Parts: sequence; structure tokens; C-alpha cells
Amino acid sequence: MVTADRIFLIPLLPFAAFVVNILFGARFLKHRAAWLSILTSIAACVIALPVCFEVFGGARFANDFAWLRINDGVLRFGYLVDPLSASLLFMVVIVGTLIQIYASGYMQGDPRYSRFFAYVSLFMSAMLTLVISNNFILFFMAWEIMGLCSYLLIGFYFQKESAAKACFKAFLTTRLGDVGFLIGVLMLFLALGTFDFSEINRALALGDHGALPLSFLATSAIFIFCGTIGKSAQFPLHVWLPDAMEGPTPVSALIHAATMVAAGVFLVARSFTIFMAVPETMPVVTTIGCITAFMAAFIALTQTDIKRILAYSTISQLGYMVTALGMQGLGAGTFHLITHAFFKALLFLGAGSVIHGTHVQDIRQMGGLFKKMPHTAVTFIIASLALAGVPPLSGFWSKDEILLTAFASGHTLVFWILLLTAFMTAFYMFRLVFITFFGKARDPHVHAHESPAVMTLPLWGLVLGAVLLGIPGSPLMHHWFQQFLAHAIHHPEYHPSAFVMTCSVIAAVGGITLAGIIYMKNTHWAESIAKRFRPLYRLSFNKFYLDEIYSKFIIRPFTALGEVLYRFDAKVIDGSVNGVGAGAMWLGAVKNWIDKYIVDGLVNFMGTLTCFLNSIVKRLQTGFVQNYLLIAFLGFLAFIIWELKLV
Amino acid sequence: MGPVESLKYFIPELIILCGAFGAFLLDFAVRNKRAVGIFSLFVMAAAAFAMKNPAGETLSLFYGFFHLDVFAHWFRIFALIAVSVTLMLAMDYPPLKNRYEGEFYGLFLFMAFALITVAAANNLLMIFLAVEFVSLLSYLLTGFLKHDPKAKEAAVKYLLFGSVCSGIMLYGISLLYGAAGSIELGHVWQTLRSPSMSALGTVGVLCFFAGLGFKISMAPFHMWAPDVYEGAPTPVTAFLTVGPKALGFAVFTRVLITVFSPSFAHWGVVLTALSMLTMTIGNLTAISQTNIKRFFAYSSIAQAGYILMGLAVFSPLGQNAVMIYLFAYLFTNLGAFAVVCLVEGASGKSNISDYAGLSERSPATAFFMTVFLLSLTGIPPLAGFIGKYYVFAAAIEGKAIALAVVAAVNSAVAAYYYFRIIRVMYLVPKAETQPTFGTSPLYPKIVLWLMSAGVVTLGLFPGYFIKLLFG
Amino acid sequence: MTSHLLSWITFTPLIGAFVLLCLPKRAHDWIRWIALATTAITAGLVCLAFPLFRASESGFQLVERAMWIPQFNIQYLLGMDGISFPMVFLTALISIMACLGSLAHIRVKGGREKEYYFLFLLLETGIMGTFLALDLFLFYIFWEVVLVPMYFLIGIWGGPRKEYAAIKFFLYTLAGSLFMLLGILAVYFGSEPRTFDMTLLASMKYGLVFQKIVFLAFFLGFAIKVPIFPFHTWLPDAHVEAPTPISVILAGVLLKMGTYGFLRFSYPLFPDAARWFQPAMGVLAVIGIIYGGFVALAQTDFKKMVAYSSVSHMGFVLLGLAAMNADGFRGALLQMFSHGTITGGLFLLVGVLYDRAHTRDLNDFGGLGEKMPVYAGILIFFSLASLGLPGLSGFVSEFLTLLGSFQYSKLMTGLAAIGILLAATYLLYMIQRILLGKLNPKWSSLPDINYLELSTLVPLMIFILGIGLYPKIILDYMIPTLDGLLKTMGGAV
Amino acid sequence: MTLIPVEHVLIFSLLLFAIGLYGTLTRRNIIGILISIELMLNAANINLVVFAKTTSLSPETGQVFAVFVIAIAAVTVAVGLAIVLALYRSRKTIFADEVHLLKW
Repeated sequence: MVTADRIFLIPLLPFAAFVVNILFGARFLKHRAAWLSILTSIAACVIALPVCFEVFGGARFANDFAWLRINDGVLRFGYLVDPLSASLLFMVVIVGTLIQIYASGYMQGDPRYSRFFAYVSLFMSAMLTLVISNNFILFFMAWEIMGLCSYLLIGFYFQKESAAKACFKAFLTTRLGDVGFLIGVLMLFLALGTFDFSEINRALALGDHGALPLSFLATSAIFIFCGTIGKSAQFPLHVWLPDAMEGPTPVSALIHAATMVAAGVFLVARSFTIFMAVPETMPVVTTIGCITAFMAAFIALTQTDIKRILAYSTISQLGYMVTALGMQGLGAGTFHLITHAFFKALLFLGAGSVIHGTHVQDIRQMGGLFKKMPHTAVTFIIASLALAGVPPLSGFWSKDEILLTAFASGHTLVFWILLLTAFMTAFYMFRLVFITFFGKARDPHVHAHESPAVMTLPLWGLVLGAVLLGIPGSPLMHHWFQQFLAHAIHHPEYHPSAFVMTCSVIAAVGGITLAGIIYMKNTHWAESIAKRFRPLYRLSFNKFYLDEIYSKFIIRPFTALGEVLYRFDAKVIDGSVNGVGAGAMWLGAVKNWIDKYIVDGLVNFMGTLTCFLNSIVKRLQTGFVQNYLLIAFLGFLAFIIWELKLV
Repeated sequence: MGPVESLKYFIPELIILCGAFGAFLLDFAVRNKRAVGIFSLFVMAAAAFAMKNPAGETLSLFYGFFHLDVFAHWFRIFALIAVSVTLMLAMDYPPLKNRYEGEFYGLFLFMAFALITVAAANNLLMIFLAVEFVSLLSYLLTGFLKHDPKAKEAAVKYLLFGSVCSGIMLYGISLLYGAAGSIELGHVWQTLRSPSMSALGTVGVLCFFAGLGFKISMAPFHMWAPDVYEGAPTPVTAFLTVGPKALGFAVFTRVLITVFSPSFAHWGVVLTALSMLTMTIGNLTAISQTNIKRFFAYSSIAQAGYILMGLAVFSPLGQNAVMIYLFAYLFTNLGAFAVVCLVEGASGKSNISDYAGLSERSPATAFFMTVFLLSLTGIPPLAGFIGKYYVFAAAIEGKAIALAVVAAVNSAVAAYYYFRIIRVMYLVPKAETQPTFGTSPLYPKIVLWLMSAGVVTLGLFPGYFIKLLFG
Repeated sequence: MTSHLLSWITFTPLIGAFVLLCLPKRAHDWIRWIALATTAITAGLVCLAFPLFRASESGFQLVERAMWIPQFNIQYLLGMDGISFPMVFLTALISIMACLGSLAHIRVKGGREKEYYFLFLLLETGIMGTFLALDLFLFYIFWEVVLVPMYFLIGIWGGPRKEYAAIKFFLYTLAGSLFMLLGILAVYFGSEPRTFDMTLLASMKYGLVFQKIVFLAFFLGFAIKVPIFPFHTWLPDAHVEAPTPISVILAGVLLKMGTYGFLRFSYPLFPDAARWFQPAMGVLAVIGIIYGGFVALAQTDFKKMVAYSSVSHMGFVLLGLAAMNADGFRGALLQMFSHGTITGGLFLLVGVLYDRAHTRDLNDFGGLGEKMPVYAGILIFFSLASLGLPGLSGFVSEFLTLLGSFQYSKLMTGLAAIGILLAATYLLYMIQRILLGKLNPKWSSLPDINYLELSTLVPLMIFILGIGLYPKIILDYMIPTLDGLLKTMGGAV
Repeated sequence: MTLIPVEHVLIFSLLLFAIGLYGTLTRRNIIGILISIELMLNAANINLVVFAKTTSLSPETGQVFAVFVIAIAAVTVAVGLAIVLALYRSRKTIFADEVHLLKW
């Protein structure tokens, strides 16, 4: 039975803000729209945080109501706050609220201010729903609505052609994955007869795979993973995320760094039991994640747009998480997801602050911003350190966990790739930091200034998370976080390895140092290196040419097929219909023609001949009415002959 | 029943006969020829009142020359309606306003007399006589407009075609007589069953059918119809499309019932083929017509094809189908011709293009025309649909799937050309040159209302009609 | 009034139509208001049915029975169940919206309003009757009655190629329905005792060969109406040329008559044949989904795009029907309802734009989101609903459909999923071309959507959202009947 | 006196009928066609009379029938000639092949 309790309110409050803002925002609320969104978000925080802490303390919340009858069962919608969802809930409400506060400053003066906050509230609502949903369908619904918000917010500056294209691309690309996800869910339902997470877990825990073969379940898992590939921008569907940076920067922070893209990872974590049940699917996950992590980092090396660098960084880090999950590292992956959310959001907000202060996005136009924007710079650097994996910041602990998992579970190749990626990460992050905040101002037109407090305060708030959140999952707390998650699901545990930690630190410090050497001391090196490794450089700079390949081999044939089918429709199918009509007309015309030329022609031709004893032609000499008679007679004769034969 | 006893069942015929002569006399007496028309209408009404439904029993009049049964009764009613409506149309038909107008009404009363005798005729002689009577009057009426070359030509063609067909039919009758030794339909039936006579009988029957086929404009004996319908004065055309056709079907039905029911399977094939042929030819040719009367001629050929379906599957349902269809067709076609008369009265022409923008020039007329055309198309809930329903039902019941399918396809084709007229009336804007409608004359308007009422009520409450007709 | 509620629902529009006939031609305001009032009263009557209709029962309710043509055992038989109720409700809803839309529509405003509303109301009667009739003969009559006003409404008030579109629509549908008539007759003569009564016919058994033939005859009639590939070519023409309110009716309600026919007649009467044709129907459905999607993608005409999207979306209905299981049926029926509201709304939106810009060329627009923010929001809403965004009704129905079809055929479902992707593509591509990007200076003075237009859209949005968020509100009415149908077809629920 | 076999008479009437039919199909002159039609009717008359002789059921019927046919033939010719006359007045022709205003 439905008992309305406070947890239902967590997503509903932002939803209410959305409704009010979309309906009355533009006309009545105006700049107060932000406060509505922020307030509901804080309210959600207030409700959610105690819940989270209760769950951290061992509680578990679930409640549901009947939503739809499927087959002879009932699909029940509700929430499930277990360790996994509690961790994400914790992250989402905090990051979300901070970003909204930030955005209220960032978006100041935008003509569609209230609409922005409406969308953001809708997004918050969807994200929270997703996190606490208790079944795949609700999950999928929230998932899709997030996609919509992403679409709307990427296209927020829709007057820009590039934004219009980007949102289109983002939605379609993710939807490609979503369709796979949906199919996977349907297959799962066919196999297990339920959409409910708890029931799925229970069934799989008992080793019950339903009536269908295990390979079916495996296929289903792969299809579900398609959702992750789309949403978490994994190779080969990652192409939308860099373009998604067309949206306002808080959006990039919230949706395209901290929460929505992480939902894909969350999806794998949520359906972890399924993947566990069919371990042969795991290598697929690992491979995709690994490719993504490496490739995105490689691309990030050469990008010049501050947000794009961060975007590729995000893709790369998501690849990290996915890789971890693929190696059965549920704890590691989720841990990195949480920590990453904080420092990546921080990075984006910092970038936003930079953009806000300088009005440019190309790092080549920046430089020496440290003095002009101290708060931004400090927080940004802290976040960069966290991302690079410098101890004891959160990123170090979580990344270390992943590397440890790879190392300990015997994925040696993966380990080295990830390590290389970590090195590249440190490098490109500090390339960004050094170019942006240090050195001299490169563009005289840029007049940077520090952002207002409403924007810098959230940065500091996030710094707190970026610095401290590594602790619960670190050896310092005996991997409390991983233990906590493992409540729900069994997964292997590894003892911390000094080797891995050392490698990790070396990679981080090495990357930073190299970046420092190239971009602080010997700035001309960058170009000579680029020249030296021209093919690699171009490969990276052109993002592996994937956009071009997709355009040429997928999108164009796709649209061309549409054109061809349309022409087919107009010509062939419609033509055949019209052909029937035309045929009837034609027959009518033929008959007329016969009437006109044959019948009449005979008449004219025979008209002058009168003598009936002459030739055969003469015998046919008739007047008009006689022609009729002749035909009638011939017909009559035919029937007589037919009849008599029949008789 | 002897002649004297029979007379009391023959009162309607007598009334009409007397009325016809009376009309001619009246024509001498009065200046206002319209009075003759009104008198004729009264005669018709009187005859209608005098008619009694034999209700189940079959009266054998004049030593069996006439069989007055329910079937005949309703054909007589049918004939009276057809003639009365024609009279009403004629009374406001401008080209007829000449000094021969009175004769026209008189001739039509004779026509009524001929028609109502046909339905009851029960032997070959009576059939021949009645059919000839109707034919001769038709020739005359077709050519009634002396100075209209088209009318004359139509009359000549009608005369020649009709006479030849009569000749063939008579020859067939003579052969049947020879084979059966009698002209009673009942006897003919008996002899036809004996194998020795079958060849002679078959040829005779086919010859006989040829004559009837001409009457109902069945392919391949249909070719006179378009020319005649186009050339004849419009009220006469209206009449010709229903009157002689119904007569032909009445005789056809009666002959089939009494003579051929046992060996029907054999004839069914021929009739099925003819039915398909007729409707297809009619529909295909109608598509490209430009003259509305000619258009309706081809339409009527096609309709004859549908009616033939009822005969082709010669079940009781099929017989009923013929009757119902004919009634539906009576209302519909006469109504449509009333519109044709009105438009011709207003514009003096009868081309389809003259109907352009009719919905604006005279919304009511266009509306009625639409109703009639929809009925002809067979759109429910109008009379035409009930007719179609009946013949389709008969075909399906008789498992004549091919026939039903051909008819269905034909109906769709027919819809195209009927909607051509609707399109012209509603979708084509009126031309500048077209005259506006004055106040419509009274009688055609009455006809419009009556016929559309018939079309709608027959469509909405067919049960009542069916009960009335078949008990 | 409640004792003959269904008759009142059916014939109230007709009464209104005849009232209109009696009004003078120039009393425009009166004509409009009476038409609107009539549709509103009809809707009110439909709402009266809510307390009387017992949602948990599967049989026909509020049945009205009277002998009509005793010779053929033809009855005036109306009844409502969980299949027809949503459709009747949809009809009432869409009719009001279309009537409201007519008030503002340019071509209607021009003149001949009396005829327009007369035909409009006649159409509504026909549709209502089609959904309520339980006697095959009566059903056929209403089915045909729908055609004629539609012909005129497209033909007189349509766009440049109206005549072609109108006659094409008419002939196409007529040809199909004539075959259906033959099928109906075959059922009649195949029944013992002979009857057209659906309630009796459903319990009779026929041989498989007979079933197959008659199923095909019915199929032709219904498939053309739906329309199922390859019988769909009348649809783009008719939709494009029809005036906006009529497109709304056409897409919103008329297409549903075809799929309704399957549920109401083909399936319960010929369950064996239905199973026999199941793969064929599934394949046609999938072809329709993908094909319609691709062709919609290639359109530059806004309205044509929406029209082809209908082909694709009705394919989902057919797919659900082809699945022949509980989820499939529910999905199909729900998709019928939600497609009615969604596509109806889309057509209204096309009309709003066309009334202002007098063009529908997608490439001609751009950046309208700035000029017409409310319009943009609503257009996005309906597009999202159409592409099956969760939270809106399109998702629930497509989800159920896919769930059902998945149990039948994985391959077909997988292919149908491409249709979902295509829907997203063409709809977003449309949005991109109309709303996003730089504002074409040509349109810099376009006014935003006005209140009248808004009033036609908002109720639809409420339903779309309501069903999307909590589909039980409508599914509870459908499920008992659909389960009952499945049971009579011999399948497990 | 020996009876002529029925078959002979029948063949004779058939020939007569055929000639009449042929005439109707080929004569230009409408009056000629009318005469041909008379031939056809007379062929039927011969049949009727002959069959009246052979049949046992109602021998008088055939003869009576023949009388009626003769009357009808007369009427046909009368009506026909009247129409042809009227045609001649308006069109100045009595040739069937020159009467083709109405066609197609």
C-alpha cells in the first residue's frame, strides 16, 4: 500500500519547483526562480541526508505502490534506499545543491533564467528518482528524463547553431544506447519475470536464472550495458559528450560531469548481480571502459577548449569506473564515481568561473589568471590534483582502488593502460592548469575578474568533498565504503598494495612534472613534440576522426535511406495505387477510343459502300446503330454457341 | 378465373386506360395543358388507391393470362411511382411546353397501363405484347420533341435496336412455343426439362433473354442506352432508366422463377458472367462522360449489372434483392433526374460542367443531388446501400465469391465517378457565365423531397419496406 | 438520459448538426457556438458514463438493444466495454479540441461555416457510432458514414491538392470497406442462427479456411484505415491537405477505427485466423514502424512528417496487436489513445505555425524558440511525447507494446526499437529545424501561440502527462476487457 | 397432300430470320431496316403457325399469337415510319449511318 513518506518527497520537491518554474517562472518569478529551485534542492538535502546517514548506519528503506499491471503481475513503483543508492543520493543532493547555488550567480541576467532553473529542477528530480528507484522501469523513465534535460540544457543557447546541433546529437546518441538498454530490460523481464531490483537480486542470488538459458541473461546484460555506453559516454558512443559542452557551464558540471553521466556507471552497479551471474559479460565491460579511458585521455592531451578538455577527462574517468566494474570492482568503481563527482564538478565550476571572468573558453587566450581569480585558481588546482591522483586527495584513493583491483585481479594489461591513462590525466590537467592560471596573459582583450561569492562559495564547498571524501574508502578507514557496499553484493576484496600506490603516485607526479616542464619552462617544446609525432597529434586533435567516420558511414547512409524510402513511397507504392486508378481510367479511355476510332472508323470507312454482295468489308458496312446491333448480335451468337456446346 | 370475374381485380388498369383516353379528350378541351398533367396525376392516384395487395394468394386472371400476386402487385406500385414522378417532372420541363404537351401525358398514361400489365403477365404472348407496348410507347416518347435532332436520332436508334431485339425475342418465343407446345410459362418449364427439347429450348431461351437483355440494358445489348438517354427529353430519360428496366427485370424474374428454378445452376453461370460484364462496362465507360444524362445512362447500365447479381444467384434472397434494389434505384435515380431537370431548366444544358459550383448557386439542389449520388454509390444509410447490401448478401449466401469481389471492385470504381459529380458541385467554383438559379419550379421540388424521403427512409428503416414487399 | 446514454452520445452531434442546418447561413457566431456546445455536451455525456461504467467487468455495458431490420436479424445494438470506452472518450476529447481549433482556423473562418460544422458534427456521430456499435451491420453503416463528411471536409476546406487527397482517401477507404462488407456478410451467413450480433458471434466457431478468408476481407478494410504498410499512401496526402482540425480528427481518431476493428471484430471472431496471420501482421507492423520512421525522416514538410510519423506509431499498435498477449493488447490500446492525443496535438501545432507563417517547409524556419517560447515549449512537449519519453503517455504504451511483442518475437521487437530511435531522430531534427538555430529574419514578427490555440492543446497535454505518470487511471478501464478478449482467443492472460 | 416436314419449315423460317437479321445489320436505309425487321417477325410467325400444327396442347394458340404479331408488326412499322418521317424532317436523311450525333 502506498504510504506517503518523506523519501517520496526527495524527488517530488524539485519536481514541484520545475512545475512552478515552467508555468509561472518567466512571468512571475523571474530571478526568484533560482531560489525556488535551490530551496527545494536544499529541502531535498535536508530529507535525504538523514536518510543516507541512517543507511550508512545499516538501515534500509523501501516502499512502493502499484503503477501498472503487466502481464498478470503488477509493476510496482517505489524507492529502494540501500547502500548503493544512499551513496549516490548523498553525492547528488550535495553536488546538485551546490551547483545550483553556483548557477544562480553564473546565469545572472540570462533572459531565460527561470527556464534554466526549471530544467535543472526537473533534472534534479529525475536524477533523484533514478537513484532511489526500485525497479528498472522507473529507473529507465528517470534515465530518459535526464536525457531530455540534458537535451534541453545543452540546447539552452539554441540560437547558436552549434548548440542546436550538439543537443540533437547528444539526445540521439544516448538514445541509441537507451534503446539497447530498454531491450536489455525487456529481455531481463522475459528471463526473470520482474523489473524489481530486489527481486532480481534475490532471484539471482538463489541461482534462479528463469526458464531461459543463461546466454539469454548474458545478452540481456550486454544490452543493458548499451545504456551505460550511451549515457556514460563510453566508446563508441562518447562523441556526444564533448559537444554537450555547448550548454551553460553549471549544466556541464551537474549533468555532464557529476551526475547524469555517472548514472551509466550507476546502472552497471545497480545491475551488478546480473553481470555477476553471467561473468562472461564482464570482459566486454572492462574492454569498453579501458578503451574509453585511454582514448579520451589521449584526445584530451591536445584539446584547447577548457571545457572540452574537462569533457574528455570526464569520459576518461567514466571509462575508469566502468573498467573497475568490469573487473568486479563494485566498490572501487562506485567509490571513484562519488569522489569524481565532487572534484569534476569542482573543475567544471572552476572552468565556469574562468569563463565567467574572461568570457573566453580557449585556453590559448588565457594565462596568468591565478592572481586575478585566486579563489577559482586555488580550488581548481586542488581539484586538478585530486583528479591527477595526488595523495591524500580523494581522487588518489579512489583511483588507487581501481588500479589495485586491476592489478590484484590479474588484469595486468588493463593495469598498465590505466596507469598510462593516469599519467596522461595528470599531464593534460596540469597542462590546462599551467596554461590557464600561470604564465602571462596571452590575450590582451581578456580582462579577467574574480567571480562573485555566490559562485566561489560552492567551489569551496566542493573542495571539502574533493579533499575529504577519499577517506571513507581509503585504507585509513579500512575501506569502510567498500565494505558498506558489499553488504548488498558479494565482491572480492584486495589488500592494499604498496606497489600499486607507488606506481599511481609516480604516474601522477610524473604527469604533473612533465606538464610543468613543457608548459612552464620550455613552452616551445609543445610544438616540436606535436611536430615530431604529427600522426599521433592529429589523431588526438581530431578525436580519432570518429565524428567524421560516423557522419560518413552511419548518419549519411541513414538519412539517405530515408530519402530513398520516401521516393519509393511516392513512386512505387503510391504509384501502384494510382496505377490501379489510372488503369481503370485507361481501360475506360481504351473503350472510348475503341468507340471513337474503331467503331466510328468502321462506320466511316464502310459508309460509302452499299452493296451487300461485295466484299467481306462491304458486308460489314453499317450505320451507327447497326454497329450496336452487330455487337449485340455477335455477343448473342457467342452465348448461343457457348450454351449449345454446354448442352 | 373468367374474364368477367377478373375484371374486379383489373380496376386499376381500367382506370388508367380510361384516364388515358380521358386525357386525350381533355387535351382537346382545355387550353392550359398543365391541367391535363394534373388530371393524369389524379388518374394515377386513383389507380393506386384501387390497387389491392393480394397478400399471399395468387390470383389467376383471364384464364391464367395474368398472375396477380404480391410480386406483380409491387411491380405495379413501382410502375405507378415511376410514371407519376415522370409526369411531375414533365410538367415543369420547359422544352415540353408546346402544343403537344397534353398528348405527352396521355401517352404516359398508356405507358402506365402497359407497365402494370407486364408485371402480372404470365404467358409468353402477354409478355410479348406488354413488352412491345412499352417499347413502342418508349420510341414515341423518346422522339417526342419533334424539332430536336438529337431526340429524333435517339428515337430512331431506339426503334431500330428495340425492334430487332423484339424480333429476336419473338423468334425465341416461337421456338419455346414449339418446344413446349404452349405459351404458359408453367408448361414451358415442364418441356424444358425433357432432354429432347433442350437444344431448341436453349436457343429459344437465349433469344428470349436477348429481348429482355435489351430492356434492362444488359451487356452486350446495352449500347442503345447511352444514345437514347442522352437524346430523349430529360423526364423521359428519367423514366427510361427505371421503368422499362424494372419491367425487364420483372419479366426476367418471373420467367426465372417459373421456368428455370430447377435448372438454375446452369443459367447462373451465364447470368454471373453477364452481370460482371454489364457492371464493368457500365462503370468503365461512365468515368469519362461529360454529359450528365449520358453519364447516368452508363451508371444505369452498371446498376443493371448489380441487379443482375440478384438474378445470377437465384435464391429467394436474390429475388428479393432484385425487388429491393429496383425500389432503391427508383427513388434514387428519379431523384437524381429531378435535379438534372432542374439544372437543365435553369441553364438549358445538361453537361457535367454545368454543375460547377452548384453548391453555391443552389445549395439545396446540390445537397439533394449529393444524397442521390451517395445512394447510387451505396453509402449507408441510404437506399442504395440497402440494395447493394441485398445483392452482396445474395451473392455471398450463394457462395458467388468471384461475383461479389468483382462487384465490390466495381462499386469502388463507381464511387469515383459519382464523386466526380459531387466534386464538380462542391469543389469546383462556379463559372462567371453560369446563370443563377431562380426559384425552382414546384413539381420537381416535390419530387426531390419525396424521392429523398424515400431514399432516406428506405435506407434507415429497410425492415419496414422489406416487410411490406415480401410479408 | 442515462437509460439511453450511448444513443445520446452517438446522436447528440447529429442533433446539433440538424440544428445548425436550420440556422441562417450568416449567423456565424451562433453556428460556431452551437457546434462547440454540441461537442461539449457530447463530451459531457461521455463523462456521465464514468459513474455508470464498471471498470472491473469485462463484458459489454450500458447495452442498448432494439430490433432494427428483423428480416436479417439486424439490431440496433450499442454497447461499451473497456476497448470502446477509451476510444469514445478520445473521440469526445479530440472533437472538442478540433472544434476549438476550427474556430481559429483560417480556411474555415473564410466561409461556408455552416456546412463545415454540419459535416464536422456528422463526422463525430459516425465515429461515435463506429466505436459503440456491436452489431456488425450497424458498425458498417457508421463506418461508412464517417467517409462522406471526411471527403467534403478535406475536399472543400483542404489545401492546394485537396481534391486529389479527398478522393484518394475516399476511394481507398471505400474499397477496403467494401471488402469488409463482403466479410461481414460471410460472417452472417456462416453463423447459426444467422446474426450480426457481436455478443453472439464471438462465441461461434468457424473453420480455419473460412476464418482466413474472412479475416483477410476484414483486414483489408481495417488495414487501409490504420493504415498498415503498404496501404498507407492515402494518409500523407489526406493529412497534408486536410485543414488542421480535420487532420487532428483524422490522425487522432479515425486511424484508431482500424485498429479498433481488429480488437473488436477480427480477433474475437476469428481467433484461429488471427493466430495464423500473426507473423504476417507482426512483419507488417515492423515494416510500418521502420518505414514510416525513415520516410518521416526525409520529409521537409512539417505536416507530412507528422503524417508519416503516424504510420510509424500506428505500427506499434499493430505490433501490440500482433503480439496477442496481455501486454501487447494493453500497449496497443493505450497507444491508440496516446497516439490520438499526441498526434492530434502535433497537428494542432502544425496548424498554429501554418496559420502564422503560411508555410510548412521545415527548412524555412529556424530559431523560432526565441520568438515563440510558449509554442516552443509545447511543441517540444508533444514531440517528446511522440518519441516516447518516459513520464508521458507515449512511453507507457510503447513500453507495454514492446514488452508484449518481446514475448512474441525478439527479432521484431528489436527491429521495432529502431523505430523508437527513428522517432527521436525525425522529431528532434524537426525541432532543430524549427525552433533552434538562428532566427530566420522572415519570421521575426510571428506572434506566440494565443489563448484559443492554447486551450486546444493544454487538455491534451494534461492527459498525456497524466497517463504517462500514472497509467493505471486509464489502463484499469481497459484491462478486464482485454484480458477477457485474450481468454476468448484461447490465450493465457 | 403430303405434309411438309416440320424441319424444312423451321429451316425456312430460320433462313428468313437470318435474312432479316442480316438486313437489319447491313441496310443503310432505315426503311429497309424496318422491312428487315418485318422479315424477322414473319419468320417467327411462320414458326408459330407451324408449331401450332404440330403441338398437341393448344393448337390455336400459335395462330392467335401470329395474328397478334402481325398487328404488332403493323404498329411497329407505323411508329417507325412516323419517327423516320420526323427524322427526315429535321435531318433530311433516312440513312442509318448518317445519324450519329450521339456517340461515345
